[in-house]
Amino acid sequence: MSQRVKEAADRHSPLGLTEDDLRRMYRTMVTARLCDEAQFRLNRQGRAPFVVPVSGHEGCQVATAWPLTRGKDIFVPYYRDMAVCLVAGMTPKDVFLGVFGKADDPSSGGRQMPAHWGSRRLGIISGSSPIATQVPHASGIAYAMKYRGEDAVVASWFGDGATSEGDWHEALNFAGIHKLPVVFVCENNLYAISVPLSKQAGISELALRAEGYGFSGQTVDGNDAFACYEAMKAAVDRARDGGGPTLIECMTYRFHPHTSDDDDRTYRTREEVEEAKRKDALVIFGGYLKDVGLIDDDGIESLRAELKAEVDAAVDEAWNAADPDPESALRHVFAEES
Amino acid sequence: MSQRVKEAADRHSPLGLTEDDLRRMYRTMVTARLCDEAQFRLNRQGRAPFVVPVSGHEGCQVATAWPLTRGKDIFVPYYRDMAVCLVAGMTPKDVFLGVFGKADDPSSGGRQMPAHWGSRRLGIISGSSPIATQVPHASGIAYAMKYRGEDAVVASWFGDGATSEGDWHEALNFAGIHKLPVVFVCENNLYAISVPLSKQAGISELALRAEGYGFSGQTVDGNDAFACYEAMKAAVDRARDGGGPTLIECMTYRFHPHTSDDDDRTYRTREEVEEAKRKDALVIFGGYLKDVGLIDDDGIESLRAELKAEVDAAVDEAWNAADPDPESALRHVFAEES
Amino acid sequence: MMAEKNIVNTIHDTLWEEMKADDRVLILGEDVGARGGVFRVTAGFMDEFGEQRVIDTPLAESSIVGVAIGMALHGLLPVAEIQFADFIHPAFDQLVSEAARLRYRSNGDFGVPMVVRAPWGGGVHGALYHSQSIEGFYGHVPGLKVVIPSTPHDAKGLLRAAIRDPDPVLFLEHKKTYRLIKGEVPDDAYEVPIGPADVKREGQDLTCVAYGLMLHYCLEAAAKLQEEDGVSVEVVDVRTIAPLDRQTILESVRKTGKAMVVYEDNRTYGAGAEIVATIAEEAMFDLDGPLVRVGGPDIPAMPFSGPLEHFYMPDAEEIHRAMKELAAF
Amino acid sequence: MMAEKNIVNTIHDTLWEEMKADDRVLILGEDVGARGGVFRVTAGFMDEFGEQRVIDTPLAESSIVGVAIGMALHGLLPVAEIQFADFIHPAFDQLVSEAARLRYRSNGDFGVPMVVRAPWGGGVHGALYHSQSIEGFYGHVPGLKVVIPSTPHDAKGLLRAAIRDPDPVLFLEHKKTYRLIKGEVPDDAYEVPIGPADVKREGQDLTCVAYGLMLHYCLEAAAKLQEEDGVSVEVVDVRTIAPLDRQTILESVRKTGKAMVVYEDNRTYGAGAEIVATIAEEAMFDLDGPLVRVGGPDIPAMPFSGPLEHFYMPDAEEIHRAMKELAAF
Ligand SMILES: Cc1ncc(C[n+]2csc(CCOP(=O)(O)OP(=O)(O)O)c2C)c(N)n1
Ligand SMILES: Cc1ncc(C[n+]2csc(CCOP(=O)(O)OP(=O)(O)O)c2C)c(N)n1
Ligand SMILES: [Mg+2]
Ligand SMILES: [Mg+2]
Repeated sequence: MSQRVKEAADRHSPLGLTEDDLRRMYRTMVTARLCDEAQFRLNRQGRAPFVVPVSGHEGCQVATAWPLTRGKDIFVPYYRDMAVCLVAGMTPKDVFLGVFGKADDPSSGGRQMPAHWGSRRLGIISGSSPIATQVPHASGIAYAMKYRGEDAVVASWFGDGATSEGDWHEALNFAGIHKLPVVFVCENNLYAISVPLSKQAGISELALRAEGYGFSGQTVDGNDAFACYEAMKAAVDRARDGGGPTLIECMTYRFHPHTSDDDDRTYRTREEVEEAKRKDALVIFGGYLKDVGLIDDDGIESLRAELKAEVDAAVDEAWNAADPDPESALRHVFAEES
Repeated sequence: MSQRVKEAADRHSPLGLTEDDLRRMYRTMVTARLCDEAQFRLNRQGRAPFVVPVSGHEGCQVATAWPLTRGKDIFVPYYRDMAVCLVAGMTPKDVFLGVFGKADDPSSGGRQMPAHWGSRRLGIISGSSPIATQVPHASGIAYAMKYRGEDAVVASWFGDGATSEGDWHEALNFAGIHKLPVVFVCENNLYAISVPLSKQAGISELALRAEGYGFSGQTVDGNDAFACYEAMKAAVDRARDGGGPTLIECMTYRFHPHTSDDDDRTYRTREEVEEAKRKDALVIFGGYLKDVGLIDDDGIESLRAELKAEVDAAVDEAWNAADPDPESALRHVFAEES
Repeated sequence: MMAEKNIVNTIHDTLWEEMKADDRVLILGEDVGARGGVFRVTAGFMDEFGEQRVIDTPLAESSIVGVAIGMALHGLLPVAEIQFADFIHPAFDQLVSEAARLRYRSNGDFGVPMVVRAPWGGGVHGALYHSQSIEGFYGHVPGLKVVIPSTPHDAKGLLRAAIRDPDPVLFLEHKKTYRLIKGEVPDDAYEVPIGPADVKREGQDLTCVAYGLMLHYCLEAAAKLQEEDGVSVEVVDVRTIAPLDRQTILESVRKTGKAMVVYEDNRTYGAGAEIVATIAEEAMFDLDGPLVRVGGPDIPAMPFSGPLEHFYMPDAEEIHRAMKELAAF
Repeated sequence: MMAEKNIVNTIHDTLWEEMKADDRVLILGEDVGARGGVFRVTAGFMDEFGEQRVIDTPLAESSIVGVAIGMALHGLLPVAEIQFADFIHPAFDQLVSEAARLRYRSNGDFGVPMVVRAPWGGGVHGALYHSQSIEGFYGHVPGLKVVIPSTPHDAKGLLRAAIRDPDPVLFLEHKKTYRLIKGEVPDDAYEVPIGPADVKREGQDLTCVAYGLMLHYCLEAAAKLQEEDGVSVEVVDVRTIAPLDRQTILESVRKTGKAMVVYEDNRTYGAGAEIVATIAEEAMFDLDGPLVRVGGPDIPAMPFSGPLEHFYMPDAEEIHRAMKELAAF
């Protein structure tokens, strides 16, 4: 009986996830959440002029980034994807070097707004602010991988709003024609800033559009990390095996305003937000770890404390790092003679 | 028995098409075909530097334009749509004033290339060369119709290649969200100049994409004018009744090169072209008129002769019309004080 | 009757009045509805005028403009908002190939009475994609009118003129002036005509041509120069980038004999180049000093970090230095 | 070894050699495959190099550029073709916000070694949408290089340099020069560096700055003026619109003391404005004559009908007249 329960409870082994995977996935989710709390604290203190929250998306981000192979596969995230970038290898210090716009910010050396991720070393393509422009890049990278006969895969993340841009359509169409090794991941949090899904599209499940490009789409519960992982793992394996692209839609929710500049009370009721927080993927995933005996409440507490200390240390180091030299603004317009 | 045959044969009455409709539809198709033959003759003679053929598309163009109400509904065609514009009220003379770039060309006064249709009086929106840019205009016009409480419908025509442009996606998405009175008609002739459908999309039936926008799509045989009419009529009625947009895909074929500048032998076998010509919608529709006893071979011959005389007269009148005054190139950059 | 207002409130109130006065006027853009616009320009509009007239569009700029063109072709007077000028680029084709060419290509048969509003400009910590100047691109598009009000008074008058204009108008609002610049706004229904530049400060010794935020820096620098050195600078507000009012600029230059042009956009091939070129062609022999341009550096855009952004932006000191130098020539 | 070739054949052959030499080079665009391009620039390429390297793309310019950027980010050297420069507008955002900014925004971490070829220019009966000049828009985009070869020799050298350039290059080919202009093309593997302008005709009395088709009209007019009036005109081929080679232009102007700029694009806010402004700022006191611009009228684009198109295009006579007048000043 308890045996059956245990089996029923075990969702990770069938997916090929080890206990070590689970621990590291959870660590990453909690780290992202703590970075988010820290950056909003800094924003209120006037130390961070602009921050982009991730809270609510950590589960689907970690789960969809996890199946990629670092050093081989390519990540094409958008500004919401702090947790994707932590999986890809960014550290809390990297995050805060960006928040403070410091010279050593690995993404842009303080040139871009925070959360505009990028690192050639980590295989994270530099992103911009314009929505959906990165999606054609993912298709082009996937074409290059296929052309060069690499056994690699590229994944691109974007929000529900991004699916309305012409670039999104053109990118998926190109990928479908050439059956490219790319996975498109939509983090559907039901809003594009204030615009609700009902005013963004005439349908409620955006994954439906994949069929119009000749590949399959799937909508999954973004608060269920295992469902996200399972869909993504299958898509990545299929892409690697020459099976072509997949569109995965993770139904998720943004707990905070769009950015520190936004006031979401103008377009979302507090009840709706509270309701969503009760389905927090982080809590659900932690709960699972407890169910399978990998951690207990004390463990969660001490882990939080440990990671918070790390994040606080990262904030201090980043804060004390050097600003860019003003004259350096003139550099890197074009390649420099080396 | 002969009764049953007759019923089986009668495809128009059930669709609400009168014998007068059939005669006028056939006249329009033949007129378009004759204008095409004339403009290519003129091109070979060096009298028309650039012409855009319609041959092969007349059936689906006339049939999809027919359900619209002139003076109320709006036509948003593309360059291939000579027959759509004849249904909307353009005359052969109008066509050749455009071919020769004359001052009285109703579309542009000789400013645009031939086949860049437009006429406020006839409810034909002025079109440009850039592909698919007219589709969002159709959605905007449809929004205005709904906003103003008009009992009107707008239809936009475009080719298979147009469906790849971001504008096409954005236009259909907008129309689907607001359930607008618009019908999108794709004249799928399997090629965008030389690019075959297989390199244009990862699917073979573009109508499939309609579902991704929250409305229905339908693929019909573009050589079967009744199938085209039936689908279009239903879509126009639905749009008028507040049922929202429809995407209709007419499978058709372009008999001639893309334009007089093109050489299609580089990308289409003669066999393929000949095969397509055997399914000529014009012949099929004429055949139906014969079956139902509306015309016989002599009638077809004399009709052709009559219409050819009209077209030849139109060519001469247009040829002898005045060129634009050079200085007039400076006019109409902005509205002129009236 | 007058009221002291900042520019955001002025645009809000003017749009509100236009919506009240004419139901052909409607607004479309991202977050213009419940959110009232990210700069609150349309705050309260959706409640007052309804979702049909205050349209939260999908995130797709090309269709925001393309759909607005369709509306304008069918009897409406759309006022489209592009959330940040930096994000108007996907609509470049609809603006250049369609909006600007429809009247011309139809030989006057069709017109596109549409306004496209876009908050632009830097100095607001907006980094590469929330700081851009775009007037250099769109000023070069015959068939399109491009206006840049720099005071609340002009913002109201030009917006009313733009909404009444039978042709497409790109209406650029400098983000940093939104709340920074306040001024008297008459209550009555006046228009500031699209076209004429405006002498914002009269002077004898030197002409300084500018627009947007830089206009205010130039006025600041001019006042300082008057005070400290008794040099009288005439400051001309271009106000309409296209079609460009050459006459007002040239008259001022012929009077003062010295000219400088200030703009925050990348210097090379920017709008200031045309103004300098015009002066050089038409008034070179009236000049008794070099032609001076102060512009942003030729780097892709304004970086985020404070020191880098500060390095990019021309400011009153830099302008004052250039003025002083030119005056002393 | 030399061969006399026209520009289309030169570009065809150069691309062919580059494809042979380096399999990171691939081509993508509309109708570049079986059709060999509407101007036959890639005729025979698909048979030789295969569909994987000669990609017939969907009809979607933004993704042609966007996908090419992705390829360039992952080790390839894409050469994208935009069928007509008039149709590059949908890709404006990918070119301006992405290609041109990727290196800058990543602080040098990423680069986009991509070439975008586009046939441009008028006088070919192409009407409003097959005649446009676009260098005025893209020259104003830091991070993007814009080159315009006007001779077969430069076409080969600049194309080789563009393909080897670590940054995005917009390569503009004037349609009317394609078959009209022939010249000697060395067989050896030379590059014409991106950047330097080129004095195409030496002269003492007057400097004429131009590029594209207008360069040839200027050379024609200069020869006529030499012959008929013994006036020696120096003709400078800008060749690289951005980054602009101010030095070569200024040296010539300082030498001759008179300058005119000729371009077929709409005059106002066009590339010629920057060149005139540069001369005015840097060399005004070396001038002994007015600065003259000859450009296209400020109408949306070139109409189709012969008389209207002729009205639009500057030609050798008009340029000759302007030269003669300036020389006589
Ligand atoms: C082309 C473009 N238009 C507008 C904006 C302004 N903007 C920034 S984020 C955003 C909403 C994006 O929503 P979504 O794609 O759903 O992602 P989310 O923020 O919800 O994760 C908008 C409109 C932009 N950055 N780029
Ligand atoms: C934006 C744009 N890109 C490229 C072109 C060049 N072009 C003209 S027609 C055409 C093919 C259009 O094919 P399709 O939409 O299938 O229509 P068809 O000609 O087959 O009827 C192309 C690529 C254009 N006119 N506009
Ligand atoms: Mg969202
Ligand atoms: Mg086609």
